Amino acid sequence: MREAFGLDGEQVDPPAEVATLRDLLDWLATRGAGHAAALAQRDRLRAAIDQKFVPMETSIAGAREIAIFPPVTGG
Amino acid sequence: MREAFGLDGEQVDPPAEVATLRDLLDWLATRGAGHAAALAQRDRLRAAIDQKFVPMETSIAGAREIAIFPPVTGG
Amino acid sequence: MIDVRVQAEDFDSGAELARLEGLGGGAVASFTGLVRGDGGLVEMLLEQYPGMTVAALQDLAGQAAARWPLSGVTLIHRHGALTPGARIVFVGTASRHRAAALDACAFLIDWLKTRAPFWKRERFEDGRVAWVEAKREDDAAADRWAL
Amino acid sequence: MIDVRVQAEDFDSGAELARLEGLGGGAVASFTGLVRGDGGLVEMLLEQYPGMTVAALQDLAGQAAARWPLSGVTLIHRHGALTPGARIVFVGTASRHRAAALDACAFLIDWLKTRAPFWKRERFEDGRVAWVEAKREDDAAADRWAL
Repeated sequence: MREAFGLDGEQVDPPAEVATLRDLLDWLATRGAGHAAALAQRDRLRAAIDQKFVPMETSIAGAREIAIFPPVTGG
Repeated sequence: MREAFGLDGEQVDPPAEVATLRDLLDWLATRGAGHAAALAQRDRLRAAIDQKFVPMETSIAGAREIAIFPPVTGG
Repeated sequence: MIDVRVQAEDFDSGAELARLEGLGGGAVASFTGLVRGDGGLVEMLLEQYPGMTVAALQDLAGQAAARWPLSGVTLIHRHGALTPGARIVFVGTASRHRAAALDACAFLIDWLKTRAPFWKRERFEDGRVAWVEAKREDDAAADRWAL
Repeated sequence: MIDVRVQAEDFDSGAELARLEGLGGGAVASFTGLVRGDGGLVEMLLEQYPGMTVAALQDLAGQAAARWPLSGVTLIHRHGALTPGARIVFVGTASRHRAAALDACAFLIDWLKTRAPFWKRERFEDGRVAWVEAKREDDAAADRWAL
Protein backbone atom coordinates (compact mmCIF):
# COMPACT_ATOMS: atom_id res chain seq x y z
CA MET A 1 0.00 0.00 0.00
CA ARG A 2 2.77 2.30 1.09
CA GLU A 3 4.54 1.80 -2.25
CA ALA A 4 1.36 2.11 -4.31
CA PHE A 5 0.31 5.30 -2.56
CA GLY A 6 3.86 6.55 -2.76
CA LEU A 7 3.74 7.62 0.87
CA ASP A 8 3.87 6.26 4.39
CA GLY A 9 0.86 8.06 5.68
CA GLU A 10 -1.24 11.08 4.97
CA GLN A 11 -3.43 13.52 6.83
CA VAL A 12 -6.89 13.64 5.24
CA ASP A 13 -10.08 15.52 5.98
CA PRO A 14 -12.87 13.62 4.23
CA PRO A 15 -16.28 15.21 3.58
CA ALA A 16 -19.11 14.59 6.04
CA GLU A 17 -20.82 11.86 3.99
CA VAL A 18 -17.77 9.61 4.45
CA ALA A 19 -19.04 7.71 7.51
CA THR A 20 -17.47 4.25 7.49
CA LEU A 21 -14.12 2.72 6.55
CA ARG A 22 -15.67 1.46 3.33
CA ASP A 23 -16.79 5.01 2.48
CA LEU A 24 -13.28 6.24 3.24
CA LEU A 25 -11.70 3.72 0.84
CA ASP A 26 -14.18 4.71 -1.89
CA TRP A 27 -13.36 8.38 -1.33
CA LEU A 28 -9.56 7.79 -1.20
CA ALA A 29 -9.74 5.87 -4.51
CA THR A 30 -10.93 9.08 -6.21
CA ARG A 31 -7.81 10.96 -5.11
CA GLY A 32 -5.47 9.90 -7.94
CA ALA A 33 -4.34 6.98 -10.10
CA GLY A 34 -1.95 5.58 -7.49
CA HIS A 35 -4.66 5.55 -4.84
CA ALA A 36 -7.19 3.97 -7.22
CA ALA A 37 -4.74 1.20 -8.21
CA ALA A 38 -3.78 0.52 -4.60
CA LEU A 39 -7.44 0.28 -3.64
CA ALA A 40 -8.59 -1.74 -6.67
CA GLN A 41 -8.82 -5.07 -4.82
CA ARG A 42 -10.63 -3.42 -1.98
CA ASP A 43 -12.49 -6.53 -0.80
CA ARG A 44 -9.19 -8.16 0.21
CA LEU A 45 -7.99 -5.24 2.32
CA ARG A 46 -8.18 -5.01 6.09
CA ALA A 47 -8.21 -1.96 8.30
CA ALA A 48 -7.40 -0.91 11.83
CA ILE A 49 -8.68 2.13 13.70
CA ASP A 50 -6.42 3.37 16.48
CA GLN A 51 -4.43 0.14 16.25
CA LYS A 52 -7.31 -2.33 16.48
CA PHE A 53 -8.52 -4.47 13.56
CA VAL A 54 -12.11 -3.51 12.73
CA PRO A 55 -14.61 -4.41 9.97
CA MET A 56 -15.05 -2.13 6.95
CA GLU A 57 -18.53 -1.18 8.21
CA THR A 58 -17.02 0.56 11.24
CA SER A 59 -17.64 4.29 11.67
CA ILE A 60 -14.57 6.45 11.38
CA ALA A 61 -16.00 9.16 13.61
CA GLY A 62 -13.41 10.18 16.20
CA ALA A 63 -10.66 7.99 14.72
CA ARG A 64 -7.15 9.36 15.23
CA GLU A 65 -5.18 6.76 13.26
CA ILE A 66 -6.56 4.63 10.45
CA ALA A 67 -4.37 1.93 8.89
CA ILE A 68 -5.20 0.11 5.67
CA PHE A 69 -3.41 -3.16 4.97
CA PRO A 70 -3.06 -5.76 2.29
CA PRO A 71 -3.82 -9.27 3.60
CA VAL A 72 -1.33 -10.21 6.32
CA THR A 73 1.25 -12.94 5.72
CA GLY A 74 2.75 -13.60 9.13
CA GLY A 75 3.15 -16.85 11.01
CA MET B 1 -5.05 -60.41 31.85
CA ARG B 2 -1.98 -61.75 33.56
CA GLU B 3 -3.55 -61.20 36.97
CA ALA B 4 -6.94 -62.57 35.94
CA PHE B 5 -5.44 -65.71 34.41
CA GLY B 6 -3.12 -65.98 37.40
CA LEU B 7 -0.19 -66.60 35.07
CA ASP B 8 2.19 -64.84 32.73
CA GLY B 9 1.82 -67.20 29.83
CA GLU B 10 0.81 -70.74 29.09
CA GLN B 11 1.53 -73.42 26.55
CA VAL B 12 -1.71 -74.64 24.97
CA ASP B 13 -2.59 -77.18 22.32
CA PRO B 14 -6.08 -76.32 21.11
CA PRO B 15 -8.22 -78.82 19.16
CA ALA B 16 -8.21 -78.66 15.35
CA GLU B 17 -11.52 -76.77 15.07
CA VAL B 18 -9.91 -73.74 16.78
CA ALA B 19 -8.86 -71.88 13.61
CA THR B 20 -8.85 -68.14 14.38
CA LEU B 21 -7.93 -65.94 17.32
CA ARG B 22 -11.62 -65.53 18.07
CA ASP B 23 -12.02 -69.33 18.21
CA LEU B 24 -9.01 -69.48 20.52
CA LEU B 25 -10.51 -66.96 22.96
CA ASP B 26 -13.82 -68.87 22.97
CA TRP B 27 -11.94 -72.08 23.69
CA LEU B 28 -9.71 -70.51 26.38
CA ALA B 29 -12.81 -69.13 28.14
CA THR B 30 -13.97 -72.72 28.77
CA ARG B 31 -10.76 -73.55 30.64
CA GLY B 32 -11.75 -72.26 34.10
CA ALA B 33 -13.46 -69.46 35.99
CA GLY B 34 -10.40 -67.17 35.93
CA HIS B 35 -10.08 -67.52 32.18
CA ALA B 36 -13.81 -66.98 31.61
CA ALA B 37 -13.79 -63.79 33.74
CA ALA B 38 -10.67 -62.44 32.03
CA LEU B 39 -12.22 -63.06 28.63
CA ALA B 40 -15.72 -61.80 29.47
CA GLN B 41 -15.33 -58.46 27.69
CA ARG B 42 -13.85 -60.17 24.69
CA ASP B 43 -14.89 -57.53 22.15
CA ARG B 44 -12.56 -55.00 23.78
CA LEU B 45 -9.49 -57.23 23.69
CA ARG B 46 -6.72 -57.04 21.14
CA ALA B 47 -4.27 -59.70 20.06
CA ALA B 48 -0.85 -60.06 18.52
CA ILE B 49 0.60 -63.08 16.73
CA ASP B 50 4.37 -63.35 16.81
CA GLN B 51 4.55 -59.74 18.05
CA LYS B 52 2.34 -58.10 15.41
CA PHE B 53 -1.14 -56.73 16.13
CA VAL B 54 -3.69 -58.69 14.08
CA PRO B 55 -7.50 -58.81 13.86
CA MET B 56 -9.45 -61.49 15.74
CA GLU B 57 -10.35 -63.16 12.44
CA THR B 58 -6.69 -64.05 11.84
CA SER B 59 -5.80 -67.73 11.54
CA ILE B 60 -3.59 -69.03 14.33
CA ALA B 61 -2.06 -71.74 12.12
CA GLY B 62 1.72 -71.71 12.52
CA ALA B 63 1.69 -69.07 15.31
CA ARG B 64 4.55 -69.40 17.78
CA GLU B 65 3.56 -66.63 20.24
CA ILE B 66 0.07 -65.30 20.75
CA ALA B 67 -0.50 -62.33 23.07
CA ILE B 68 -3.90 -61.21 24.30
CA PHE B 69 -4.18 -57.68 25.69
CA PRO B 70 -6.66 -55.45 27.36
CA PRO B 71 -7.04 -52.12 25.48
CA VAL B 72 -3.74 -50.25 25.50
CA THR B 73 -3.36 -47.03 27.50
CA GLY B 74 -0.06 -45.58 26.33
CA GLY B 75 0.71 -42.13 25.01
CA MET C 1 -0.02 -17.88 32.01
CA ILE C 2 0.06 -16.04 28.68
CA ASP C 3 3.46 -15.02 27.34
CA VAL C 4 3.57 -12.97 24.12
CA ARG C 5 6.77 -11.64 22.58
CA VAL C 6 7.56 -9.78 19.36
CA GLN C 7 11.28 -9.48 18.79
CA ALA C 8 14.04 -9.26 16.20
CA GLU C 9 16.28 -11.75 18.04
CA ASP C 10 16.12 -15.51 17.73
CA PHE C 11 14.53 -17.52 20.55
CA ASP C 12 15.24 -20.89 22.20
CA SER C 13 12.22 -23.04 21.38
CA GLY C 14 13.58 -25.91 23.49
CA ALA C 15 13.68 -23.70 26.58
CA GLU C 16 10.14 -22.48 25.83
CA LEU C 17 8.95 -26.07 25.52
CA ALA C 18 10.62 -27.04 28.81
CA ARG C 19 8.95 -24.12 30.58
CA LEU C 20 5.50 -25.19 29.34
CA GLU C 21 6.24 -28.80 30.32
CA GLY C 22 7.02 -27.57 33.82
CA LEU C 23 3.50 -26.20 34.35
CA GLY C 24 2.17 -29.61 35.43
CA GLY C 25 -0.42 -29.63 32.69
CA GLY C 26 -0.14 -33.17 31.34
CA ALA C 27 -0.04 -32.11 27.67
CA VAL C 28 2.13 -29.63 25.78
CA ALA C 29 1.90 -28.91 22.05
CA SER C 30 4.18 -26.67 20.03
CA PHE C 31 4.64 -25.35 16.52
CA THR C 32 7.73 -23.68 15.08
CA GLY C 33 7.68 -21.93 11.71
CA LEU C 34 11.01 -21.50 9.90
CA VAL C 35 12.23 -19.71 6.77
CA ARG C 36 12.48 -22.12 3.82
CA GLY C 37 15.23 -21.49 1.28
CA ASP C 38 13.00 -22.25 -1.71
CA GLY C 39 13.74 -20.95 -5.21
CA GLY C 40 16.99 -19.26 -4.31
CA LEU C 41 15.59 -17.26 -1.42
CA VAL C 42 18.35 -15.26 0.25
CA GLU C 43 16.42 -13.27 2.84
CA MET C 44 12.95 -12.88 4.21
CA LEU C 45 12.07 -9.46 5.57
CA LEU C 46 9.24 -9.48 8.10
CA GLU C 47 7.51 -6.15 8.52
CA GLN C 48 5.04 -5.46 11.28
CA TYR C 49 2.70 -2.66 12.37
CA PRO C 50 4.57 -2.02 15.61
CA GLY C 51 1.87 -0.18 17.53
CA MET C 52 -0.47 -3.08 17.06
CA THR C 53 1.49 -6.29 16.94
CA VAL C 54 1.82 -7.21 20.60
CA ALA C 55 -1.80 -6.30 21.31
CA ALA C 56 -3.00 -8.38 18.35
CA LEU C 57 -1.02 -11.41 19.54
CA GLN C 58 -2.25 -10.97 23.11
CA ASP C 59 -5.79 -10.87 21.79
CA LEU C 60 -5.23 -14.13 19.86
CA ALA C 61 -3.70 -15.83 22.91
CA GLY C 62 -6.62 -14.64 25.04
CA GLN C 63 -9.11 -16.05 22.55
CA ALA C 64 -7.36 -19.43 22.66
CA ALA C 65 -7.40 -19.37 26.47
CA ALA C 66 -11.13 -18.56 26.40
CA ARG C 67 -11.91 -21.47 24.04
CA TRP C 68 -9.76 -24.21 25.57
CA PRO C 69 -8.74 -25.00 29.16
CA LEU C 70 -5.09 -23.96 28.90
CA SER C 71 -2.57 -23.67 31.71
CA GLY C 72 -0.07 -21.86 29.45
CA VAL C 73 0.22 -20.13 26.07
CA THR C 74 3.48 -18.88 24.55
CA LEU C 75 3.53 -16.87 21.32
CA ILE C 76 6.79 -15.54 19.93
CA HIS C 77 6.98 -13.81 16.53
CA ARG C 78 10.11 -12.35 15.03
CA HIS C 79 10.38 -9.35 12.72
CA GLY C 80 13.20 -7.97 10.58
CA ALA C 81 15.57 -9.70 8.16
CA LEU C 82 15.71 -13.50 8.43
CA THR C 83 17.77 -16.01 6.46
CA PRO C 84 16.83 -19.56 5.37
CA GLY C 85 16.53 -21.95 8.32
CA ALA C 86 15.80 -19.13 10.80
CA ARG C 87 12.91 -19.49 13.23
CA ILE C 88 10.04 -17.09 12.49
CA VAL C 89 7.36 -18.02 14.98
CA PHE C 90 6.77 -20.26 18.00
CA VAL C 91 3.40 -21.30 19.37
CA GLY C 92 3.29 -23.38 22.55
CA THR C 93 0.25 -24.51 24.54
CA ALA C 94 -0.10 -26.46 27.79
CA SER C 95 -3.27 -28.11 29.04
CA ARG C 96 -4.54 -31.02 31.10
CA HIS C 97 -5.87 -32.58 27.91
CA ARG C 98 -4.04 -33.40 24.71
CA ALA C 99 -6.88 -32.37 22.40
CA ALA C 100 -7.04 -28.90 23.99
CA ALA C 101 -3.27 -28.40 23.68
CA LEU C 102 -3.15 -29.64 20.07
CA ASP C 103 -6.27 -27.80 18.88
CA ALA C 104 -5.29 -24.51 20.56
CA CYS C 105 -1.83 -24.74 18.99
CA ALA C 106 -3.26 -25.32 15.48
CA PHE C 107 -5.84 -22.56 16.02
CA LEU C 108 -3.18 -20.06 17.06
CA ILE C 109 -0.93 -20.65 14.07
CA ASP C 110 -3.89 -20.53 11.67
CA TRP C 111 -5.12 -17.25 13.15
CA LEU C 112 -1.63 -15.78 13.36
CA LYS C 113 -1.33 -16.34 9.60
CA THR C 114 -4.48 -14.36 8.88
CA ARG C 115 -4.92 -11.93 11.79
CA ALA C 116 -1.53 -10.77 13.01
CA PRO C 117 -0.15 -7.60 11.39
CA PHE C 118 2.95 -9.05 9.73
CA TRP C 119 3.93 -8.93 6.08
CA LYS C 120 6.69 -10.92 4.40
CA ARG C 121 8.95 -9.74 1.63
CA GLU C 122 11.33 -12.15 -0.07
CA ARG C 123 14.67 -11.41 -1.68
CA PHE C 124 16.18 -13.94 -4.10
CA GLU C 125 19.67 -14.76 -5.41
CA ASP C 126 18.89 -13.11 -8.74
CA GLY C 127 18.09 -9.81 -7.00
CA ARG C 128 14.33 -10.18 -7.35
CA VAL C 129 12.28 -8.86 -4.41
CA ALA C 130 8.61 -9.73 -3.92
CA TRP C 131 5.95 -9.37 -1.24
CA VAL C 132 4.51 -12.73 -0.23
CA GLU C 133 0.90 -13.00 -1.38
CA ALA C 134 -1.71 -14.08 1.17
CA LYS C 135 -3.00 -17.57 0.40
CA ARG C 136 -6.69 -18.42 0.07
CA GLU C 137 -5.90 -21.74 1.77
CA ASP C 138 -4.72 -19.82 4.84
CA ASP C 139 -8.10 -18.08 4.99
CA ALA C 140 -9.80 -21.46 4.70
CA ALA C 141 -7.60 -22.89 7.48
CA ALA C 142 -8.46 -19.94 9.73
CA ASP C 143 -12.16 -20.13 8.90
CA ARG C 144 -12.50 -23.67 10.24
CA TRP C 145 -12.10 -22.22 13.75
CA ALA C 146 -14.95 -19.72 13.30
CA LEU C 147 -17.53 -19.93 16.04
CA MET D 1 14.39 -39.40 8.96
CA ILE D 2 12.42 -41.56 11.39
CA ASP D 3 13.71 -41.82 14.95
CA VAL D 4 11.89 -44.13 17.36
CA ARG D 5 13.01 -44.76 20.94
CA VAL D 6 11.53 -46.72 23.84
CA GLN D 7 13.42 -46.11 27.04
CA ALA D 8 13.21 -45.91 30.82
CA GLU D 9 15.28 -42.71 31.01
CA ASP D 10 13.97 -39.18 30.62
CA PHE D 11 14.60 -37.34 27.34
CA ASP D 12 15.38 -33.73 26.40
CA SER D 13 12.40 -32.56 24.38
CA GLY D 14 14.03 -29.19 23.69
CA ALA D 15 17.00 -30.90 22.04
CA GLU D 16 14.63 -33.10 20.00
CA LEU D 17 12.73 -30.02 18.87
CA ALA D 18 15.95 -28.24 17.88
CA ARG D 19 17.04 -31.25 15.85
CA LEU D 20 13.77 -31.30 13.91
CA GLU D 21 13.98 -27.52 13.39
CA GLY D 22 17.43 -28.07 11.86
CA LEU D 23 16.06 -30.24 9.04
CA GLY D 24 15.18 -27.20 6.93
CA GLY D 25 11.54 -28.20 6.73
CA GLY D 26 9.76 -24.90 7.38
CA ALA D 27 7.33 -26.35 9.95
CA VAL D 28 7.87 -28.39 13.12
CA ALA D 29 5.11 -29.60 15.45
CA SER D 30 5.56 -31.39 18.75
CA PHE D 31 3.56 -32.97 21.51
CA THR D 32 4.77 -33.92 24.99
CA GLY D 33 2.66 -36.04 27.34
CA LEU D 34 3.42 -35.77 31.08
CA VAL D 35 2.26 -37.53 34.24
CA ARG D 36 -0.44 -35.53 36.04
CA GLY D 37 -0.53 -35.70 39.82
CA ASP D 38 -4.32 -35.93 40.00
CA GLY D 39 -6.17 -37.42 42.96
CA GLY D 40 -3.09 -38.04 45.04
CA LEU D 41 -1.24 -40.00 42.37
CA VAL D 42 2.22 -40.96 43.62
CA GLU D 43 3.53 -43.07 40.74
CA MET D 44 2.55 -44.20 37.28
CA LEU D 45 3.96 -47.52 36.18
CA LEU D 46 4.14 -47.95 32.42
CA GLU D 47 4.29 -51.53 31.25
CA GLN D 48 5.07 -52.51 27.69
CA TYR D 49 5.20 -55.68 25.59
CA PRO D 50 8.95 -55.39 24.97
CA GLY D 51 9.27 -57.64 21.93
CA MET D 52 6.73 -55.54 20.10
CA THR D 53 6.97 -51.97 21.26
CA VAL D 54 9.69 -50.56 19.03
CA ALA D 55 8.30 -52.30 15.95
CA ALA D 56 4.79 -50.98 16.70
CA LEU D 57 6.10 -47.41 17.05
CA GLN D 58 8.15 -47.73 13.87
CA ASP D 59 5.05 -48.92 12.07
CA LEU D 60 3.08 -45.89 13.33
CA ALA D 61 5.85 -43.48 12.31
CA GLY D 62 6.02 -45.13 8.88
CA GLN D 63 2.26 -44.76 8.45
CA ALA D 64 2.51 -41.05 9.27
CA ALA D 65 5.37 -40.63 6.78
CA ALA D 66 3.28 -42.40 4.11
CA ARG D 67 0.27 -40.12 4.69
CA TRP D 68 2.00 -36.74 4.97
CA PRO D 69 5.11 -35.28 3.33
CA LEU D 70 7.38 -35.33 6.38
CA SER D 71 11.09 -34.60 6.50
CA GLY D 72 11.37 -35.93 10.06
CA VAL D 73 9.46 -37.93 12.68
CA THR D 74 10.61 -38.46 16.27
CA LEU D 75 8.72 -40.76 18.64
CA ILE D 76 9.99 -41.36 22.16
CA HIS D 77 8.01 -43.36 24.71
CA ARG D 78 9.16 -44.12 28.22
CA HIS D 79 8.36 -47.21 30.29
CA GLY D 80 8.81 -48.03 33.96
CA ALA D 81 7.95 -46.07 37.10
CA LEU D 82 7.24 -42.35 36.56
CA THR D 83 6.34 -39.66 39.07
CA PRO D 84 4.02 -36.64 38.62
CA GLY D 85 5.43 -34.08 36.20
CA ALA D 86 7.61 -36.65 34.40
CA ARG D 87 7.60 -36.78 30.60
CA ILE D 88 5.94 -39.93 29.22
CA VAL D 89 5.95 -39.43 25.47
CA PHE D 90 7.29 -37.08 22.81
CA VAL D 91 6.02 -36.80 19.26
CA GLY D 92 7.81 -34.45 16.86
CA THR D 93 7.18 -33.93 13.15
CA ALA D 94 8.88 -31.75 10.53
CA SER D 95 7.49 -30.85 7.12
CA ARG D 96 7.51 -28.15 4.48
CA HIS D 97 3.89 -27.40 5.35
CA ARG D 98 2.37 -26.53 8.69
CA ALA D 99 -0.81 -28.56 8.17
CA ALA D 100 1.21 -31.73 7.45
CA ALA D 101 3.37 -31.25 10.56
CA LEU D 102 0.39 -30.48 12.82
CA ASP D 103 -1.88 -33.21 11.47
CA ALA D 104 0.83 -35.89 11.52
CA CYS D 105 1.66 -34.95 15.13
CA ALA D 106 -1.99 -35.21 16.24
CA PHE D 107 -2.41 -38.46 14.27
CA LEU D 108 0.64 -40.01 15.94
CA ILE D 109 -0.41 -39.22 19.49
CA ASP D 110 -3.98 -40.42 18.82
CA TRP D 111 -2.75 -43.70 17.34
CA LEU D 112 -0.08 -44.15 20.04
CA LYS D 113 -2.88 -44.00 22.62
CA THR D 114 -4.81 -46.82 20.96
CA ARG D 115 -2.25 -48.90 19.05
CA ALA D 116 1.03 -48.95 20.96
CA PRO D 117 1.46 -51.82 23.44
CA PHE D 118 1.70 -49.83 26.68
CA TRP D 119 -0.43 -50.11 29.79
CA LYS D 120 -0.55 -47.70 32.70
CA ARG D 121 -0.95 -48.57 36.33
CA GLU D 122 -1.43 -45.83 38.93
CA ARG D 123 -0.44 -45.86 42.58
CA PHE D 124 -2.02 -43.33 44.95
CA GLU D 125 -1.13 -41.79 48.31
CA ASP D 126 -3.66 -43.99 50.12
CA GLY D 127 -1.95 -47.14 48.78
CA ARG D 128 -4.60 -47.82 46.14
CA VAL D 129 -3.27 -49.26 42.87
CA ALA D 130 -5.34 -49.33 39.66
CA TRP D 131 -4.84 -50.05 35.99
CA VAL D 132 -5.82 -47.10 33.82
CA GLU D 133 -8.94 -47.94 31.80
CA ALA D 134 -8.88 -47.28 28.07
CA LYS D 135 -11.16 -44.40 27.14
CA ARG D 136 -13.86 -44.60 24.48
CA GLU D 137 -12.98 -41.01 23.55
CA ASP D 138 -9.44 -42.15 22.69
CA ASP D 139 -10.89 -44.70 20.28
CA ALA D 140 -13.03 -41.96 18.74
CA ALA D 141 -10.00 -39.66 18.42
CA ALA D 142 -8.03 -42.43 16.69
CA ASP D 143 -10.94 -43.34 14.42
CA ARG D 144 -11.06 -39.87 12.87
CA TRP D 145 -7.79 -40.73 11.08
CA ALA D 146 -9.19 -43.94 9.54
CA LEU D 147 -8.71 -44.11 5.80
